Amino acid sequence: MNIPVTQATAATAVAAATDSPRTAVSNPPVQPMASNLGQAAVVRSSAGGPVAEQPTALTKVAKLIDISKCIGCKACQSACIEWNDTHPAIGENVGLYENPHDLTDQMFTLMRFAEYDNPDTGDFEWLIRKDGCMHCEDPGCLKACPAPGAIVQYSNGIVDFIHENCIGCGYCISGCPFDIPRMNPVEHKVYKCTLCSDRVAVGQGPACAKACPTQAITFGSKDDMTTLAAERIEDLKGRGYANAGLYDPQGVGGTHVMYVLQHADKPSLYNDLPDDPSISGVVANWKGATKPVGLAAVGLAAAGAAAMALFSRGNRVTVEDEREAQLLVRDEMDSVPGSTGRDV
Amino acid sequence: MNIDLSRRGFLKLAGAGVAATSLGALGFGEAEAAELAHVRDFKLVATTETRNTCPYCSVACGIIIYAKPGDDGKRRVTHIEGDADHPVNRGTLCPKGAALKDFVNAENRLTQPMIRKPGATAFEPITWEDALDRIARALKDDRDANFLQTNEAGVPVNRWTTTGFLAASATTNETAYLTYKVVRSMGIVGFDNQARV
Amino acid sequence: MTNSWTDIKNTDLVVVMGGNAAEAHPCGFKWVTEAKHHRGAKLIVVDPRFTRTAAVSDYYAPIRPGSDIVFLMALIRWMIENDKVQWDYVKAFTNASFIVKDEFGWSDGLFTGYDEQKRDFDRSSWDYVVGDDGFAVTDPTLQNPRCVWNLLKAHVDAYTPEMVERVCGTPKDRFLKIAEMIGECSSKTKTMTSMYALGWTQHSKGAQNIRGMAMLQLILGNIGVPGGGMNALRGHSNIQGLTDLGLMSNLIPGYLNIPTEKEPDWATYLKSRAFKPLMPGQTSYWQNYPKFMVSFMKAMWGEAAQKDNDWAFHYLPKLDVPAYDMLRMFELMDQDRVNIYFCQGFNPLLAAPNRGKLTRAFSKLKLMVIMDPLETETARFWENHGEYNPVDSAAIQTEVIQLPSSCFAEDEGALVNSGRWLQWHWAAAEPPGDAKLDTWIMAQIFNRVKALYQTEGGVFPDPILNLAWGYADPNEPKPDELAREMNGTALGDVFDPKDAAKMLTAAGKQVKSFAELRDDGSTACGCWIYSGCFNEDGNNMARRDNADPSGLGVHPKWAWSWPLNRRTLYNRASADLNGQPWDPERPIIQWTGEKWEGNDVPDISPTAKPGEVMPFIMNPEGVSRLFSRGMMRDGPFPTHMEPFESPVQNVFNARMRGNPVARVFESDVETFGDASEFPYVATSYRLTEHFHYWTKNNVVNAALQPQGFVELSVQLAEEKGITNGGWVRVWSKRGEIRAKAVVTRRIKPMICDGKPVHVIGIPLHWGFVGAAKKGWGPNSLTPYVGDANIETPEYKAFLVNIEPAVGEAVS
Amino acid sequence: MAGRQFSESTDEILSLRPVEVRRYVTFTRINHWFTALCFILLMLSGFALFHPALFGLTALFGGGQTTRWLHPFIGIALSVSFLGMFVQLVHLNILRREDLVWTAQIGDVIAGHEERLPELGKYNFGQKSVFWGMFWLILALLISGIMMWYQYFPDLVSVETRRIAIFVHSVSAVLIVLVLILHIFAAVWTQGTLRAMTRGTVTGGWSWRHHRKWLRELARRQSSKPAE
Repeated sequence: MNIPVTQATAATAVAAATDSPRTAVSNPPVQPMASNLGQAAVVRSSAGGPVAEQPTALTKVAKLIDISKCIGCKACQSACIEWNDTHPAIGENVGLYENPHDLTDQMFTLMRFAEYDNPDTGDFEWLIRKDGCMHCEDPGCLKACPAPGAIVQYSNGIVDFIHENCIGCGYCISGCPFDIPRMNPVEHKVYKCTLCSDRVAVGQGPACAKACPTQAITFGSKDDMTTLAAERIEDLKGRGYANAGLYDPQGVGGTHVMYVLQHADKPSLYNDLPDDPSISGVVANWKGATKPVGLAAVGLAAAGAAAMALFSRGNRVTVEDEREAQLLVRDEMDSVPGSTGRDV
Repeated sequence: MNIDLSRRGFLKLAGAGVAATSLGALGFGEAEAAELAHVRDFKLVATTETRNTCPYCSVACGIIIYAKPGDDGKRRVTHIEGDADHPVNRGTLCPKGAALKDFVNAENRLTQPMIRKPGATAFEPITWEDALDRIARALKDDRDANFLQTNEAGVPVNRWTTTGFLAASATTNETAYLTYKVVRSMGIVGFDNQARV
Repeated sequence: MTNSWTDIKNTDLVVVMGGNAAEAHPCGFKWVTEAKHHRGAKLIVVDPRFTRTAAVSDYYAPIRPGSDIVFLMALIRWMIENDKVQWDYVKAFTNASFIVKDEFGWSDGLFTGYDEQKRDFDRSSWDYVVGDDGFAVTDPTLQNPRCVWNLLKAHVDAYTPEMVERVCGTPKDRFLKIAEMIGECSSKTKTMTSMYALGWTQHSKGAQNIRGMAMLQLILGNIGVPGGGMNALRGHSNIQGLTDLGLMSNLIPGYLNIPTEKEPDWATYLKSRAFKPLMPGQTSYWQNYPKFMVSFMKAMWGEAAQKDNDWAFHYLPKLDVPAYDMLRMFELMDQDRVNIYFCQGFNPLLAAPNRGKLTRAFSKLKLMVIMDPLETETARFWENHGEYNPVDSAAIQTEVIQLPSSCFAEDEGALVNSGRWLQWHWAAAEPPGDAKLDTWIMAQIFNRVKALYQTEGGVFPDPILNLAWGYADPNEPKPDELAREMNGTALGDVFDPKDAAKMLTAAGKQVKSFAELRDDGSTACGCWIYSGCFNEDGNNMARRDNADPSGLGVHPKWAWSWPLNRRTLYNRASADLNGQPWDPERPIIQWTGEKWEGNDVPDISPTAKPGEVMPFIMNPEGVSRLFSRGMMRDGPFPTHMEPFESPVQNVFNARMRGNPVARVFESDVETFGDASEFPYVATSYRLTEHFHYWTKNNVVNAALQPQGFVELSVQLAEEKGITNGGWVRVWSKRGEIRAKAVVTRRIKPMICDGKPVHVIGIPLHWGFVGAAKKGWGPNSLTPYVGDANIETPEYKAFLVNIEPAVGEAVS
Repeated sequence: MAGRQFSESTDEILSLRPVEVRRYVTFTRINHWFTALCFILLMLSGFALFHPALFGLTALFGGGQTTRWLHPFIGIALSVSFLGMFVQLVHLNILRREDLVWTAQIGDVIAGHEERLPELGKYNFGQKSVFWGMFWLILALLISGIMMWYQYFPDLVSVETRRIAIFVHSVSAVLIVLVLILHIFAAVWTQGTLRAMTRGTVTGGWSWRHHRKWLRELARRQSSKPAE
């Protein structure tokens, strides 16, 4: 019989997770642990924020969501709320199972339910998708963010918000191809799934993946998750889902949250999961060409104007001009018949 | 005069712009504002872990309760998570189990005995002593008045039907067994539990 | 559950019917997804609604609530007709060959012996022909037309696929596809598991629903085998424990019985419990009944229970009715015949049927005592909450005492899971405020009552004064003391019955298991089936070795499972007549030539020879029962019965309402509604986001499904002008509720007996206390009638009407 | 009374030797400089959020959060202020035929050969362009700005529209800064201009050289006043 209660003591040595966790099925430590997700592991940072020169090479992680195993129980939502200490409001029923009705700054993940009459089989299907941050390899939020270091990407693929740096502009919300980040209207900071970066940093998987009763959500290295997905897809094909496949959209460089879909040919069946997401051209242009070109134009114009002001003579008013003016004024005043004189 | 002044003004302005630009380029802003990347502090550090069982359904998932002393010095639950060593749930929890912390710490937890007097519109506090004495007195009186020792045929039946007891569904075996002993010893037959529904 | 949660991974086919495993038991359902993923298992769901279980199923079929017996009998018919029978199993391990009395028969939906006045059957003809030798007569060739097998064939003959379509509303092709999938599991190497719950129990013929599937499982050879079984998914965390411990009107821990008035003395009581084997050479384990019973009496009353006073037999109450169950007590309350009522962690105001009647009944009590960690509606039944609880407080003269108790996080002890595992847990925190442990509260009440009897005397104080109470602190018995008491202790030295010189356990020690219990007063044991849980090896319930050497999900050293740490009941049946596993790839136990060995504790004497002693040792026949004799009040075979409130008449007998022997109180007769007034079928259920009414107090669960709603089909919504997300009023003959409408394609109208039947789903969770939005439970609508055998209320099929309603009422 | 076609009623020749002309009254100048102040603040805060290299400018406002909430309010202030300017100046900024000639002879403008150009009223085409450029760009910035003002209008438009709004806002901002540069440059390069907005007056020579028609009209207006 093992000891039921353990008391962590301050004297316990600080251990550190050396690499990314390979599973969410483990019990978290209560001893102090050094985090391996910090500045040293940052590979991208918004708005030219600081990145590590030689980032810690962590194994790329991924969360795999197997929709064919998902029972829509919302344990992921519950675990997410509890781990992240959020407080979603108690709303009302509007004829849907989605509660809250959308992602919020207090609800980082949401089960979305779609009723689908499959025209090929004649069967009714209830497609339930866990929505949340996809942790894009090429994150649109990070690209759109104007605050240096407010959004970072770690070498394991996690895209995380550094809230101290967030200025609350909401550009990331516009930049996200999946419509994920949500503004906290009180703090004016944007929140989204962190992939439980605080857990991953000490070798634990995300709270949702650990909680998921049917292990429809699994967590591990991206390679392992891709292999697992292939196994699941094979099983699904054997059950008549000819178009089963993996959703790891390349338009955003692949994602660190992936789906196994029964109908991978039609992602939009799953409550409008984008068929082929990419960072919006508008955002790309805004953050691409507009910034340097605009800045260059302004800089050049300013410099040019300054140079011209400095080195050209300018358009000066001459003494003759003043004289001409006096003449003109006098002439004009005098030329008017019935003038009573100068009213100056 | 005007002209020169103007020109100086313009130069100043331009210079300020360039300076600001350079400062920005040099990382002036970041050094000032950007917090270095970090994750949230791991919140389970220095808590106590206790193995327990989810009290909801009969899958009986293994859970670990994380607790630490609250302001009053009493140990309070700060987090609950599935026990990955448990052979049935393997660390997983359903939406109820995953939110157990807010069950334990619910606002509607009862914290003191209350009594509602006949016809009253509200509960009022009562001490444990008074509450238990009232209950014991009522039981004794009712039992003495209504306990049936023999039936019409004179067969000893020793049953008490005017008091009933509805037992729980999530108490431990030990509580249930003690409850059984107490209820049966008094001859109460109106005894049932949640299994009925 | 006959098997364990982890065993489900061994299955080839999961049938979820009469339940909604994914929503009600998500973490147990994991083992279904595991079986699907790693064994290629298939999942079939049969349910009135397309549930979240159906969302991950391979095949789904709709069924009209309350018509399951037709579906199940039709499956049996199809198996027999298509020879999908595990013949070796059926012939050897069931009573298929037993000859039934000539008088037994069935016509017009009724078995022989019905007495309409008594609403009861004379069950004497529902039995075997017993020979002069005292053993049952059998025909192993199954040729005799009166053998169980041929009677069963005749009984199920009416249940054709067309009948399924007509009565259940299940399209014939869907039924046939399911029959085919199930038929594959008659193979010796393929098993099916049945996972069910309240979807089968909450009917006036709930027990017969379950028997129907159990019979099918026997025919397929799936009982006792890995990945098979009848798996009742128990609702609450210790429902199993409380049932094991007999916290019911008529039970004694370990499924022993409280005597009735017809058993006025010890000898008579034991006589009807002789359990003489009905076949030669069989083990009839219940022959040990006296040992368990005497040990229980010793645990209860110690020295006061002696052989000369029949072990204090008269300390036990004697029943005049089958049971003073919850419904009967509320009925008596309503008749002003109950004065005091205790609710320990139970919220009957929302959990029992016909809330209007409950409020009326509670209002007639003198004293109600609530022990609960949380606020409940029951504790505040007298408090006016506008339309949500429209009572006149001043007119209610009931005194209510509310005692704050601890919850799981604050106490220590064992809970019994659905797979019969007793798992110990420890306290993590202290109860809030002045809340106390339940054991403390019970001890306080008892000690105070006892003290009153000591000082004042009174009526028959003996059982109270003599109750064994040898706890170190009489004010607070400790969990380990109580657990040890349940396990059992040797009061005198216990010797081996085969070798009187061999002492097994010395006086004062814990008995090793119930095999050491004696009927001479030398042992005490609070609950014989738990014997072995806390013996001299220590607290076995606290074991935490999760190893699974066989890979079959047995986990023999994790906690402790009753009986005797056995993980699969009837596991002897997993092997053939030679003791070899039906499926060599899933060997759970096997006969070595000398004894039974394997991955689990054999459910038979280890030396019982396979060809001689049959597996079902708890039956005096030694075999399982396709024909249940007179054990059930409503028939030895399941026969179709409509719910008490049904949109169609019983196809066998138009005069028959509901279950003809279900108990109906006179005052409730007039509260049953008819289809003319209430044309829609309602069924109630719990959502996966919630746990009954408890999670109403939890802000997280309240947020995940915040407000009361009902679900209905697009077609019905159109017909009634109901909009998705709009308000509706739903009413039955007993009351009404208001809720939001969820209009969905997951519920589709069915055609039954030629007419469309609409189903309305009514989830439960809402009441007038807690964090969630205020609302009503379905029990404002449900009928006050229970199952004929176990009195479980008919929550799954009743009639209502529905109409659009306007917004939030003022409260 | 002589027609007032090229001047404001408040424009006035204040003295004859030397000629000094009032070009802007105090109110207009305050209005202008308030607008200018808003513009500068907007430019600084906007630039801070426009390009990471300039994020450091947020320090001027007390950090990113403050910059983020302040910027749109200044934008509103500027819009209102500019509206005041607009009302005062719009009618003399309506394009006229001579603006075409002026545009056609832009080379002479740059070379300073103003004698080759037609006489101009109070504003030349360049000034009018600045005026209208400011107007349209402020309008674009205002509308797109409100669309992306997340704090108060999170659900005003779809994400897709907001993306376009942000794009329009940033392009407009670049353009308006270019217009500003042109404005300042012209004011500086055309010497004697700045005092119009500082003191409110210009010299007769400046007026004669750049806005002769305006000067002429003022002179005529003042000579034709009815006798006391």
